[in-house]
Amino acid sequence: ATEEEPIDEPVAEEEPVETTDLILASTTSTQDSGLFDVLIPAFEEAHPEYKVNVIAKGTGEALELGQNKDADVLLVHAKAKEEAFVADGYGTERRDVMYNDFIIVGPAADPAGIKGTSTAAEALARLSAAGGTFVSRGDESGTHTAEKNLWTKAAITPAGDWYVSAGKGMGDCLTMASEMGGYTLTDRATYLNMEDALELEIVVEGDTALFNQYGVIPVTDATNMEGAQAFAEWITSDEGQAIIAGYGVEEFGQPLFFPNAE
Amino acid sequence: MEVFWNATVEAVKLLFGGDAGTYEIIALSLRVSGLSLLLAMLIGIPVGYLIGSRRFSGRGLIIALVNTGMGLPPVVVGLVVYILISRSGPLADAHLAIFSEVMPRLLYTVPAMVIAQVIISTPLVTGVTLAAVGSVPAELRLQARSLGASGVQEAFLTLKEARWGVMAAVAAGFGGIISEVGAVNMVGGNIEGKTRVMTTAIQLETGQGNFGLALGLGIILIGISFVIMNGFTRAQQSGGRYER
Amino acid sequence: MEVFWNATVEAVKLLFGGDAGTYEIIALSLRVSGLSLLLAMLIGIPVGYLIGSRRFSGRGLIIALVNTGMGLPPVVVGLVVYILISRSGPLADAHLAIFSEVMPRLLYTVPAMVIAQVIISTPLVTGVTLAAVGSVPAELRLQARSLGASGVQEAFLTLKEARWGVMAAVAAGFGGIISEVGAVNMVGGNIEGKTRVMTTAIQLETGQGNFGLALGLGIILIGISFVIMNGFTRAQQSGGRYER
Amino acid sequence: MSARHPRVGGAPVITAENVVMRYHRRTVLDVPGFELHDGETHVLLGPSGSGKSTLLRMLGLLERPSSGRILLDGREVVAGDKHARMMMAAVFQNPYLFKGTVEENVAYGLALRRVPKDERADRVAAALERVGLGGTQGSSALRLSGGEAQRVALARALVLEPRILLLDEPLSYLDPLIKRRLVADFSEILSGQGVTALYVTHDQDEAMVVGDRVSIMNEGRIVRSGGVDEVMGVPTDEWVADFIGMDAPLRGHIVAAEEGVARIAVADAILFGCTDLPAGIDVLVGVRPEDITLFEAGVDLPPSSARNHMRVTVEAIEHRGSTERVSLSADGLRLAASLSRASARELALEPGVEVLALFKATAVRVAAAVEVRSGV
Amino acid sequence: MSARHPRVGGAPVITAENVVMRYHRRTVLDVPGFELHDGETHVLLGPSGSGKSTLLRMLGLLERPSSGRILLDGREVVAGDKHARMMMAAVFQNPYLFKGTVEENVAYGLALRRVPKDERADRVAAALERVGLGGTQGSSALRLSGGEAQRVALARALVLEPRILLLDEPLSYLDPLIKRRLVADFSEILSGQGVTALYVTHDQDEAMVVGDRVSIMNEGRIVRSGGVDEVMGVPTDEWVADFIGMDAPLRGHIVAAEEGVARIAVADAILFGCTDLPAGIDVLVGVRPEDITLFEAGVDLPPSSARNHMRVTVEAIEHRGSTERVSLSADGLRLAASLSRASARELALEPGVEVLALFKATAVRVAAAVEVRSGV
Ligand SMILES: Nc1ncnc2c1ncn2[C@@H]1O[C@H](COP(=O)(O)OP(=O)(O)OP(=O)(O)O)[C@@H](O)[C@H]1O
Ligand SMILES: Nc1ncnc2c1ncn2[C@@H]1O[C@H](COP(=O)(O)OP(=O)(O)OP(=O)(O)O)[C@@H](O)[C@H]1O
Ligand SMILES: [Mg+2]
Ligand SMILES: [Mg+2]
Repeated sequence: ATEEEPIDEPVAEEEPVETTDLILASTTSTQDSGLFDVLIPAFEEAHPEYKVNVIAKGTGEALELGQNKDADVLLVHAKAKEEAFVADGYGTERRDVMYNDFIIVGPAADPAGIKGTSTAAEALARLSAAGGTFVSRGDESGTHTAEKNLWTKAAITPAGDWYVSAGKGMGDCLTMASEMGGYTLTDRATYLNMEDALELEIVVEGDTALFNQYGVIPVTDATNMEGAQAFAEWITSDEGQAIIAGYGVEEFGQPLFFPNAE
Repeated sequence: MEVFWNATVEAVKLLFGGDAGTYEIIALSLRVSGLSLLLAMLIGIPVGYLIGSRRFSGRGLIIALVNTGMGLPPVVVGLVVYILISRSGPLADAHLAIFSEVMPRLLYTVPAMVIAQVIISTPLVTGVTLAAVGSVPAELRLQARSLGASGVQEAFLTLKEARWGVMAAVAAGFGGIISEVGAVNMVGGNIEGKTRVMTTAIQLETGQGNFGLALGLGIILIGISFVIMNGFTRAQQSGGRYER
Repeated sequence: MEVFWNATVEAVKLLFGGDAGTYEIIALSLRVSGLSLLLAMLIGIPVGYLIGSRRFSGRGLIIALVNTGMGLPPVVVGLVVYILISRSGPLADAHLAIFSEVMPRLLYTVPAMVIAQVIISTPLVTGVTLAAVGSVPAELRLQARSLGASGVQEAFLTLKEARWGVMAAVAAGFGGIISEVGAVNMVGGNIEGKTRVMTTAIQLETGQGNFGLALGLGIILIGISFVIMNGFTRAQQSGGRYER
Repeated sequence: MSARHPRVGGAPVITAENVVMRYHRRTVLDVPGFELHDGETHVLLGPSGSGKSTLLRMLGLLERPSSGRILLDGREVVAGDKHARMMMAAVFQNPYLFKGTVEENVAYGLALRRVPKDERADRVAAALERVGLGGTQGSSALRLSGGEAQRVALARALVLEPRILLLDEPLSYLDPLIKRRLVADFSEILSGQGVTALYVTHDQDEAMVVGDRVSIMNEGRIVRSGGVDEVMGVPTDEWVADFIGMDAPLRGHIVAAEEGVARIAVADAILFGCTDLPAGIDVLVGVRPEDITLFEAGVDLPPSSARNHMRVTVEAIEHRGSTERVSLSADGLRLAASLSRASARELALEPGVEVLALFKATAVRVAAAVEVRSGV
Repeated sequence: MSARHPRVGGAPVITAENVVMRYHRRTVLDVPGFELHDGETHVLLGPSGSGKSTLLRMLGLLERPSSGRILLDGREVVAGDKHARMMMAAVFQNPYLFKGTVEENVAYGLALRRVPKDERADRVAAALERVGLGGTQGSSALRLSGGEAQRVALARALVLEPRILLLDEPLSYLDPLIKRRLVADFSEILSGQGVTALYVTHDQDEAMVVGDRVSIMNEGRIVRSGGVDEVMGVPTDEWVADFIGMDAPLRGHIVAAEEGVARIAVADAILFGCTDLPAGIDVLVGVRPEDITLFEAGVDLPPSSARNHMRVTVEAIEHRGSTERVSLSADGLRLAASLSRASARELALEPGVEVLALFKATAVRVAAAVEVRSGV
């Protein structure tokens, strides 16, 4: 992910534009998906006065950084928390940016026999009944929140040896599930990005409950408020949305994110 | 500075709140790092003694290697161990052939964490021990031998003589692993109730933005380290009561 | 074992592929850890000398504290430094009042990483130095003084006499920070082209499942450590050519 | 006749006042007053553990006394005083050489004094030559023999040409050959260049060659102090007598005195002694064993200047290598004589045998009994 | 007369064969053959740096020679041999005490030998008492005075009651009082219990008291070896003579010999010497300085058993503390006499003065000139 980074410093030098730093706090999964590698250069081209610094953290930590005003703008996916963040006055506004979907992945042999189940909640119910290993993010991230909602829907309190609460990032959890011959809930982008290194297949997808909404929030009283505002506007603009829509088509044959800004 | 005060309160609450989960994590941390340290000492102290007390060609190179080992990035150690013991790794079949009954999988278990931590702490123990032993005059060993000491007895006396250095070696080895997160996270998996230790818990809470809780755990961890180190220092001192 | 072979190939490619990004990361790693080590030595060696050479009440406690400091979890150090220098932290206003022109923000900068790493490596340097100095006979200092040495000259001679131990101290200090990821990640932010160092890059690649690349970077990191340690050991040896 | 030039009485260079050293409540040194005079070589004698090295460290400002103070040229100084440090150099009992070459060791003090490199090398070479180690500059200091190491430590101090030299048994590891050369060399250095020296030794012959004044220590105290001949000639109590290898002091009374020679009544005998003390006072009298010559009892003594002769009985004989020590008694007084082995054999000495003892009046050291006290 | 019991000639306990030690190409030891016999005390004498300590380490199996081998009771052994280690104990020149108490130090070897705790404490107490440090068990070993430390090292070896004792200048830091006691003690221990000892010293008097046999080393080689009287009496070359404080050996020829007394022509003089050598052979002759008595030139000598008397001229006088060393020449031969200061003064000795020298035939040590060689 690092090597295709265009070197923009020398180019910027030719222009007499004074650049200011813009701190974008986002999540590891977004960074790991590779989206920023195309999105950020495009933004910086449109707004040469800003130099974006991406800080990839857990969702909770990213929000905490925002709250401490150590980030200018946030791009995260935990809608309820985001709304509370804005409601508490830490963010000026929240805008939907895009979504992607969650999928349940598991071993090809599908020992719990959940392949083809129509809803995710039902799949999890069956999985728990069959005692198949499930690796949970366990880190209060957007993905973890979504997973917990699914368990609630299935009316199950997951506990026991089969339920592995890992407390790690998405990539690590996928690796763990692959190693343990278990299942996990993942966002499609991360999965596609790591597919080659994993012995996992998609077993459940397409359920509307598996909807992963991303939002952008400029931080109140941020160091670089103009930049934050500009980024929020740009990413929800037609230009930004088009780049999101196009990302991944070339590499994976399908888009990884679906823009849905209003 | 309110944060720090809150974190201290948090630490006290965690420690005396009677939360079984917290105790479990603390206990596991101590068990993993303690066991690892023990193994690292069993390897590092004799090896450090040998390198420190002998003169041979290539010694400088070996010392450089040991010193390099002091700076093995835990993440890389974790990664290497992970690759070795992963399902598709080179050791998996061998492991299964022998241990499939007792432990069907080595990855994400306590033994795996211990293996990684031993790799991290052994060079630390070795490197500082060898420097300490190297500074003990050769006359001491000659004198011991002249009174009838065998090679092993000579080594014990030398290590006793160099005890402050050996203590620093053990402290460095312990410090290197009790605080380490990269390797235990990678090969342990930070599984709640199974392989979650204090450092991975701290990392987790930090990632969730629960800085107060993370800091509270950190204070507990450092506090425990201090209690151990303090006891350790006192033990050394009483042993060296008549020290100059 | 193919993985390791591939990783080695990866490492060679990275190192000789002429990728400016890789070089930048390597250079930054060395700059941050080198500068931190320098500062840690400037603090740790004199402090270690004083604690090691003097006898005073409370010395045991201070040694225990230093030894505890050898095991400060980098994440916690990162967290504490973050809290202190965060915009809503206690030092932010002071910093802005003085440095707003040169550096409007300390967080996510190289200086912040250096601060964190100095905190991590200073106890390591101090602890091993004090043990080394403590093992130098008091007669040496008496003899130096009797020939006209001042306190500082006496200290220099003592450190020269204890040079293997001091070298181990520096090696431990360097090892502790060149391999460390928790603190630089927390206060540096792992910003590409700005604060990304080798360890945070390795962590990033590992998280993305690019194990080969991560391992390649790890090999480079360890290789660089080795080159430095080797040069360092040789320098010590030539200084101690007449060593027993 | 000898290289010794008694030089006593310069101004005090180092003065110790009420210096006490306590280690863990045990008092190992308690010296109410001690003066090291300008230009003198002051020898410290005393049994092992009596506090000689401790006193030397105090006077050298290398250790702070538990109480009391040290004056240098009349001015109080504390350990670490730069001016004081630059004036002195010490050789410790157990020489501690620094890692590195012999040259680096010997040049250390010169480097501290910023002596230019060329001059340094020359002076180091000369100092090594002086101690019989010329050409060893490049050897490792940690790979020397015991005596070589001691000589390097000596060169390291001598090369500085300090005003004050503190020497703690500087020749203890050396064989007689080199020792003799160095002792001669010392007397020259110490007397020639106005150097003030404190010299700890357990070799009384060495003390008598290099020393101007002697202090004898025991259990942390100075029990006797004075000129070499006085201290080594008249022991003031049994302990000192035993320590310097004499019999207990004889107590006597001057019955007559003229022209510097006194008739002294000791027990039932009369001894002639050289002293300026007047008749009528009580005195202590001592005769060093090597000053007594023995003859066969029946022999006619050839004429000699020896004024004292008496019949004595051999009490005991002790073998001391090349010499024999003979304890004698006569008329209620006790003497000891030191003889060559040949003489002892010739005289067929054994306990109970009677012999003639002959010694000169100048060999009879006399001190007023009241004058005798401990310390300076 | 003395505590010395010459005991030479037991079976060899330690044998060195062609032992060579090289440090960085420099050969510091080269001993073709050396034997330490059962029950004897073998003294090593030699100037500083001559290889005494190195030889002691080799024989003690503490260091491996560059080449050559060491036999113990006729069997080749290497450094580290357990059986050998348990038989020996060593005191080094520079005693290295371990951190800890005096008791811990002295008990170390006993602990290694698994001596029960109670017995250990008793033996430690006795050993400390023996070296004059009774009751110091609890003191820190690193806080002792030089002489105290040396005595602890001595006790640490003596307490083991080993069959072989290796002593490297064990008394160099001690004052005459304690030294005298310990030397006497040594002769007792060494002669009494069948202990075999190698004893390095630079004190020739000490050597003559404790030693049965002596080897003199120079520049890594043994230049002279034999019984104490023989070696200390007849120097075989100028260097040895100088080293043991004698004048160069006299070369002579036995002109007549009967009943163990030989008339020896030396230069223009005739000396009487006790020897069993027959007439007609060339010999080396030596007279120890302390065996020569001087008289005023004009005096009538009283009758004595001394068979040799000759007029000699004083060449030089050297002050050596309590004694004076007088160089003499007569009839083309050179002698040295050691006198007490008193005698020297009585005789008004100064260069050029003529005196009578008297010495017995037994004081004239004789060795066949051909018999003289280096090594054993
Ligand atoms: N640092 C110390 N702590 C405790 N006791 C000490 C210390 N230094 C010296 N002593 C004690 O003080 C006494 C005097 O020691 P010092 O070294 O002055 O003796 P010394 O006269 O030089 O004897 P020696 O001739 O044996 O060297 C000794 O009994 C010694 O044990
Ligand atoms: N480890 C070593 N490396 C190099 N040279 C050495 C080493 N040990 C001893 N020597 C040299 O070997 C020679 C003999 O040393 P040794 O210690 O045997 O002398 P010694 O006869 O005991 O002298 P002293 O009476 O001064 O103790 C010395 O010149 C010394 O410098
Ligand atoms: Mg002393
Ligand atoms: Mg020696």
